[in-house]
Amino acid sequence: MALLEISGLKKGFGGIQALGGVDFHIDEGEVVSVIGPNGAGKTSFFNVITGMFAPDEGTILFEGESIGGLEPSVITQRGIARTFQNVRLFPNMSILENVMVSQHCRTKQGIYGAIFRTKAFKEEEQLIEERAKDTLSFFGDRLVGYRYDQAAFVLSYANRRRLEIARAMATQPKLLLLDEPTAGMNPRETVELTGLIGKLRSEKGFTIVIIEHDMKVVRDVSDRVVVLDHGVKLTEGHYDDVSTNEQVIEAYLGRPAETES
Amino acid sequence: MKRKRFTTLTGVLLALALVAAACGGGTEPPVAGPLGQVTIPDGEAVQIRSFNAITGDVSFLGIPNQRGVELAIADYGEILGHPISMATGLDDLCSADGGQAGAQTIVSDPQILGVIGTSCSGAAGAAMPLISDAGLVMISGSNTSPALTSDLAGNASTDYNVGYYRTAHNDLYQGRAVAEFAFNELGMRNAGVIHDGDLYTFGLSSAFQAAFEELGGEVSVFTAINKGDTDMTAVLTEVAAGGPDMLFTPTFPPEINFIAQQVRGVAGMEEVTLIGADASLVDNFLEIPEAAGWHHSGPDTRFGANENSITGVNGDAFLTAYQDQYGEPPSAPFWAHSYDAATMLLKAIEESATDVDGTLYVDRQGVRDALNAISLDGIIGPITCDDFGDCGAQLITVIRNDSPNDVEAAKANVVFEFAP
Amino acid sequence: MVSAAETIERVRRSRFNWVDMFLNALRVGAVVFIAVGLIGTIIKFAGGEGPSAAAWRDLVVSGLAQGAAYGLIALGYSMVYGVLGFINFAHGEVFMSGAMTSFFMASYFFDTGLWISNFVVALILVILSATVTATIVAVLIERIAYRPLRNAPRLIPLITSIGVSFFLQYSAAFLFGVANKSVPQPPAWLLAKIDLFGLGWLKLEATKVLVIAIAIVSMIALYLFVEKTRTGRSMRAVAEDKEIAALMGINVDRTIVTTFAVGGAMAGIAGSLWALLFRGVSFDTGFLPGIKAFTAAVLGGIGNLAGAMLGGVLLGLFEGVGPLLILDGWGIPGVSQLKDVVAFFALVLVLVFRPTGLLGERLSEDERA
Amino acid sequence: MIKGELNVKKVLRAGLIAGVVMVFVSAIGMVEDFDSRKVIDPFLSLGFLALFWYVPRAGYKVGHEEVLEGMEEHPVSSQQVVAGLSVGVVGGVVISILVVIAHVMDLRDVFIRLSPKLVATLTFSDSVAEPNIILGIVWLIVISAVLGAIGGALHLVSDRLRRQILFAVGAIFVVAMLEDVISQILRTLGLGSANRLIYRAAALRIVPAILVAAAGFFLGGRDRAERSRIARYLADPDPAERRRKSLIVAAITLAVVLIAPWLLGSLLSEILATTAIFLLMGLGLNIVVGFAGLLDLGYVAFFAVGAYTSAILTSPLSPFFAPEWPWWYTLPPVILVGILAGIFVGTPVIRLRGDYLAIVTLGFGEIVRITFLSDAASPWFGGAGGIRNIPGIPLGFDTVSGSDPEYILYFALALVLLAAWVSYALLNSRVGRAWTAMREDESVAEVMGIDTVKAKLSAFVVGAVLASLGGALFSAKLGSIFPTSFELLISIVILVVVIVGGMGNILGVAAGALVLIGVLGGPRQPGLLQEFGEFKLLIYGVILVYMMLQRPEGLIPNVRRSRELHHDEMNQDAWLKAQADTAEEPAT
Repeated sequence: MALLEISGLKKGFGGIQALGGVDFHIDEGEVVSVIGPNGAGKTSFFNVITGMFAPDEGTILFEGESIGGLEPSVITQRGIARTFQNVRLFPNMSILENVMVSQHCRTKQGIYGAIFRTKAFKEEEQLIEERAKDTLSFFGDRLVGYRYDQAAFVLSYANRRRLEIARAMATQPKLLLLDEPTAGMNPRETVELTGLIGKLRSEKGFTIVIIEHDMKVVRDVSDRVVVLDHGVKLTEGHYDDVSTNEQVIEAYLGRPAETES
Repeated sequence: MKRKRFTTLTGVLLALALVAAACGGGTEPPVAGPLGQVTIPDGEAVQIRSFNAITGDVSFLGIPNQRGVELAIADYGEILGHPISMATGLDDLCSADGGQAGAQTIVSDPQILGVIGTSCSGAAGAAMPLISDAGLVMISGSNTSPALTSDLAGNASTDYNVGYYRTAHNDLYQGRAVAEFAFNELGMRNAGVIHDGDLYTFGLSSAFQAAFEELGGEVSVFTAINKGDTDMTAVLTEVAAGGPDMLFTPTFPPEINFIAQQVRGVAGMEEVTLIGADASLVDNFLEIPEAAGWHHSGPDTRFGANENSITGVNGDAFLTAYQDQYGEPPSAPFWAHSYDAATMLLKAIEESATDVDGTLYVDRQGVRDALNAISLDGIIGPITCDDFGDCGAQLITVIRNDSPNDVEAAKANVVFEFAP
Repeated sequence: MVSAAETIERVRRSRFNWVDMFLNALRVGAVVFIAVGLIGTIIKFAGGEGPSAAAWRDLVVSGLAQGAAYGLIALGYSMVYGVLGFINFAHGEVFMSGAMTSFFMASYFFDTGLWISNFVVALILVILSATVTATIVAVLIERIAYRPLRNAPRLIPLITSIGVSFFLQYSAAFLFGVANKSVPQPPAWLLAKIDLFGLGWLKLEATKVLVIAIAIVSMIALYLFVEKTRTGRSMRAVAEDKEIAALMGINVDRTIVTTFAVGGAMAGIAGSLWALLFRGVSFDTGFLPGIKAFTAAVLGGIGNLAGAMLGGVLLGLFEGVGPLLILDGWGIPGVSQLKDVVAFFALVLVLVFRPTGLLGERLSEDERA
Repeated sequence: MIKGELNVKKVLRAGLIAGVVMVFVSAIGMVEDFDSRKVIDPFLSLGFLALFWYVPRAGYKVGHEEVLEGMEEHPVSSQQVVAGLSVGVVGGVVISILVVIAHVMDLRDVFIRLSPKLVATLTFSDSVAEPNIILGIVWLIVISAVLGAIGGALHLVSDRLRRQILFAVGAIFVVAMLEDVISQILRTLGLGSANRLIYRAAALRIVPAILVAAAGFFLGGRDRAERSRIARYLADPDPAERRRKSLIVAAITLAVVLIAPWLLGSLLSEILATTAIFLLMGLGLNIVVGFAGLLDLGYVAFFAVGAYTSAILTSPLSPFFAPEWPWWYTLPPVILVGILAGIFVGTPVIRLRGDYLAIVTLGFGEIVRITFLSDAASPWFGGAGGIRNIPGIPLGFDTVSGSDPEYILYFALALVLLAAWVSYALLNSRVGRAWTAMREDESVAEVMGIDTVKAKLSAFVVGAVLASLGGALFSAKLGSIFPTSFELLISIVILVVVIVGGMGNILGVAAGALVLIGVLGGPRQPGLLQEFGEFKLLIYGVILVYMMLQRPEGLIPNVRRSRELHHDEMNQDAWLKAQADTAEEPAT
């Protein structure tokens, strides 16, 4: 049974029909790329899955249960986490705090524990900090040591991307939605991140959906590729046959000038 | 440090003894009474304080009271060669916390003998426990709440403290006066009451309701407005629904101005008799055209000719002095009560002070005894104090305002007098 | 960014958690309470108790007149909020400056006899002088207190406006005295009830009719100004997005000053009408109406001009008619004292049913408080 | 100010502003009312100070120029002094015009304080009847010119010397103004007689004034670094060491706090107790506004609920239900009622946007106050008569009430410590991190698994409980509570204390409470400076506007908040600038 199964998903904003009936599924452990020209509805697709917008029609089943229309915090608790196209960290919180705060739905100590500093509270805080440090260490030595207490806005662009992924990982999701993770990175960082994405699946066992424009990354990383255009799924399949598909090229590069025929 | 003070003390006594010996049999400093005494060295001023609501929405009541004290001090002059000082006026902020904190200020300065204040009864209730314990006296010009003195039948009220006096009347009187005037003189049977949620107006309205129902009348609607309301049609409609033949509303301007302007426009209120209280016995209500025909209960405000027997100043002289000094007529009727209260306090201090070579020794218990036994003619009329501090003339008059363009004539047009 | 429209959506279809249970309980409870109150009043009315039909009519009219004044002030709130996105607490004091000027001019004309001899001219001059003063005060406030804080988070100018409100209120108290100032009485024909449209039963006090008329005229004038003129269009553009408006060649500073000026003018007119209607002005005349007008602006959907006027009129009605219509039915004594309780509960209920206010719509979203 | 050329426009503008300030201060009657209160015995009256305080400042500012980076400063020259002098002259002329107008015309039906007495005071003449106008005007212009020149001359001295002069003048003003406080302390120490040497009728005598000035001068001299020795002492790198040192500092402060009330006497304890209650509510509101970013304008509702609950349960005169419990027993119900009130007010508002939330909470504040005031509810709450005869706090041998403020101060400080601990504990916990994330970017926080509705509500409830505890202490302190003490103005003043003090920062709120409530006093509570009674809210307004224009992040800012304010809108590529100066703290 597929981890995530979406059928007939529609979502409109006033006049614009962002998603016009999308079907999509992904199995446990799979890495799927979602590609398509700008304005194809990719980010809206992520926004609707994570509950930031409610779907107009269609069903979203996650592990068999419908999550359409739930609060984003509940969907994250069910096990879906995401990053953002334009990095949206908590700028004035420290790097460690950014990763600690996203474990909110995995922990339960409330006001009582905090005020009376109960043993359970101390243990949980300890656990949160360790898990945060462990997640950050996944990115080598870039986000560790003296970096912990620095404010997030101090980081370089690539580091911010990494921190956002770390923050998403910290919610211990089953499904990870990466929204253009390599955007704005130089080739060396892109290669490194492609390796990391592979490690995310192999070491951490995440199921990953990536929105990506860099076709080299798509080829290296994804088991399957889904193409969206004008809010509709154009085609789906392995990278090789998708990249040679007529319609996909046309969607990206437009139709050649009308000949007489 | 202890030792040093001891030496200065003996030094002073030695000097005194020498002086006494030199001028042969000069009086020793008197033995302090149970509440202690205040020593005022030569050249120092006699300290009293004015403690009124000089900020916020009731400042139109507090500021004239404070200025009454200022002018009383100017008119009184000196006590046995010592100038009188009230420093800057203290603010009772018309609240319990303002009263309590102000009392702390007063009690913490040992030189202060007495206080003229507070403007609001709520502040007096919180201030008196401190002032009474410290042996001071407080005379109010505008507190009228029955809870501060007694029920006029000999037993003290909940908030009474020894050392509290007032020249303003007790609202039990005023409530009874209005009830008797309405029931017996005007033959009213069904009354509507509107107060404004202020401790004073609520107290007076309840006193009126009790007295009116005791006489056999019925208070069909007992309701209230909020300070700052302007549209009175709703409350007047609610009162009209009770089919009253009179309306009693002891509220303050500007709310009572709005009631006066809108009452006749409300269906069912065209013929109703309208009675206000001393809160509206001020020029800027009496002079508006719609105030014609209103009755006002309150202290006898025919001060014009009345002369304060201590300073020889009469009401009119006071008003001209007030206008010259402050540029506006008093915005509340209790300036006279504050003026008399101040002169009363100064007189009591002078009576209980003994002068030893320029140094004054004032015995606190002496001041209280002097006040208990005091009898003088003030601008508000004859002043004598009962056992619980009600010293005002307790003379309640009801005037009818037939001449909004001549406020003095309106104030003098007394249609009913009520003495206990 | 999640904006107001989305919050409506989420509320409608979010899982039934206990917050929604509470809100629904509040909705149902309120409807039941109002219904029972209404029925009680109707029974009372049928039984001859309670206010007569004429009394109800007067209540509605005076509620409308009061509401019209609230509406005019609320326009100022909504305009400033629309353009700058913060609540200008000092707007109540701009209204007070209009009322105070009206008092001084009216008593001057009364002393010089113009008030009696030629009332209409005097009235126009009073309203003009109040409008001019209020406009100057509003523009000065913007120039001195708000312009330097143009791009600070919205909480900072809000606190500044509280400071300006205190400053103006207590400057007026000490400059012009704390006592209440009564405005001279308008001539008799204005006080008499005039028979509207010859219907016979609809007899209203002329002052109230005048106030409502002037309010309607000002509202229409403002609507035309904002919707039809060039400056009006630039005001709406700046309200939508300051940066983009600047890119489109709109002088943002001048537009903002115009907004304050027009808002001030509206408050000035409302001030003169207030002085005419209630004939009593003092240094804190602006405090409570300022808060009520702000409530009206939010009730109608802040930032929306028609909403501000509608909110003002409705608030006037809730205050005037509400207590007697609903609370009296329950037999609660002293209902008029609970006027403000009814007004604020009405606001809460409207916002529970429609979180962006009656005519509220999505607004530019720089949220950072 | 290019050398040699006197920027006439700038001088004229500064002079006009100085003149307008002087006219305004005279027209509101501050000069007259303060004239009787002397600052330095024979000659310097507070009225004189109020009239002329702005002139030297204007004189200084006109010579001062904004030096942008990269531009070198113009050489300091006699130019500044001349500029200052001319500013003073222009100011003097403006005030003289007012004197002439007030003397010639009677404007008192509009501006009631422009009386002949004002003309006499301004022209330093004795008789009100015929004041010597000409001489007076000459004096006015000369004095303001001299003060302007002094202002300008401040440029000539070195920075350090300038700070020393300012400290000296400030010291004289503070010691003179706090006369009743200092004499109170001297009296409790038994040095009552010394008090008469220093002061005469509440004004400083000459010699003590000079001594105080010298002390101020010396204190000003010590440079800033030295004065923050405590901060450096505490900032020890090794955490265990730092913990030990902070414990020592905490012990010392606690000891000082314990003996302070007896040293300061009852009046100061009373003022400090009121300040502490406002600080407690400030800390509560700081959680709601500072941590969770909810603009609550009806916070006094919880204060009222707590006060009434405790009053009803303790007072024998409570109209409907008078169990007459001791104060201690009322604490659990007060907390419970606080929680319920927090939930009842919080739930409908949680989903509303910033400004809608402000007005709805304001509405709830008014609803609660009017319900307690209303006749309809008087069988339960006593209506306008309030609830009286509330016994104090039983302490075994004695009951503590308003008449012994020292004990009340201890209770107030205990509650403040509780609130400070709760704020600190919550901030550094899972709940606190959720609040901070929510304030940074609410929709992203929601996606990161934070149920923002629950988080906001918990902030509301914690704030409500702290306020209702404050209310319980307030009713025990006062002995009688009336609905008028829970007005809208209190909610606004508490919000101002939090914002001006430093939103989101516990120490900041404490500073705000001390400065605003302690010195100036609350809406219905007096502060240290009794003299400014009448003009308190006017000065409040001026301080508020000045603070928000000059230092919006507050007295002691929260580091995170000041970054937000001074990096204008936080844009993601600010890291270039931050990268350069992450080492030292960005200059605010």
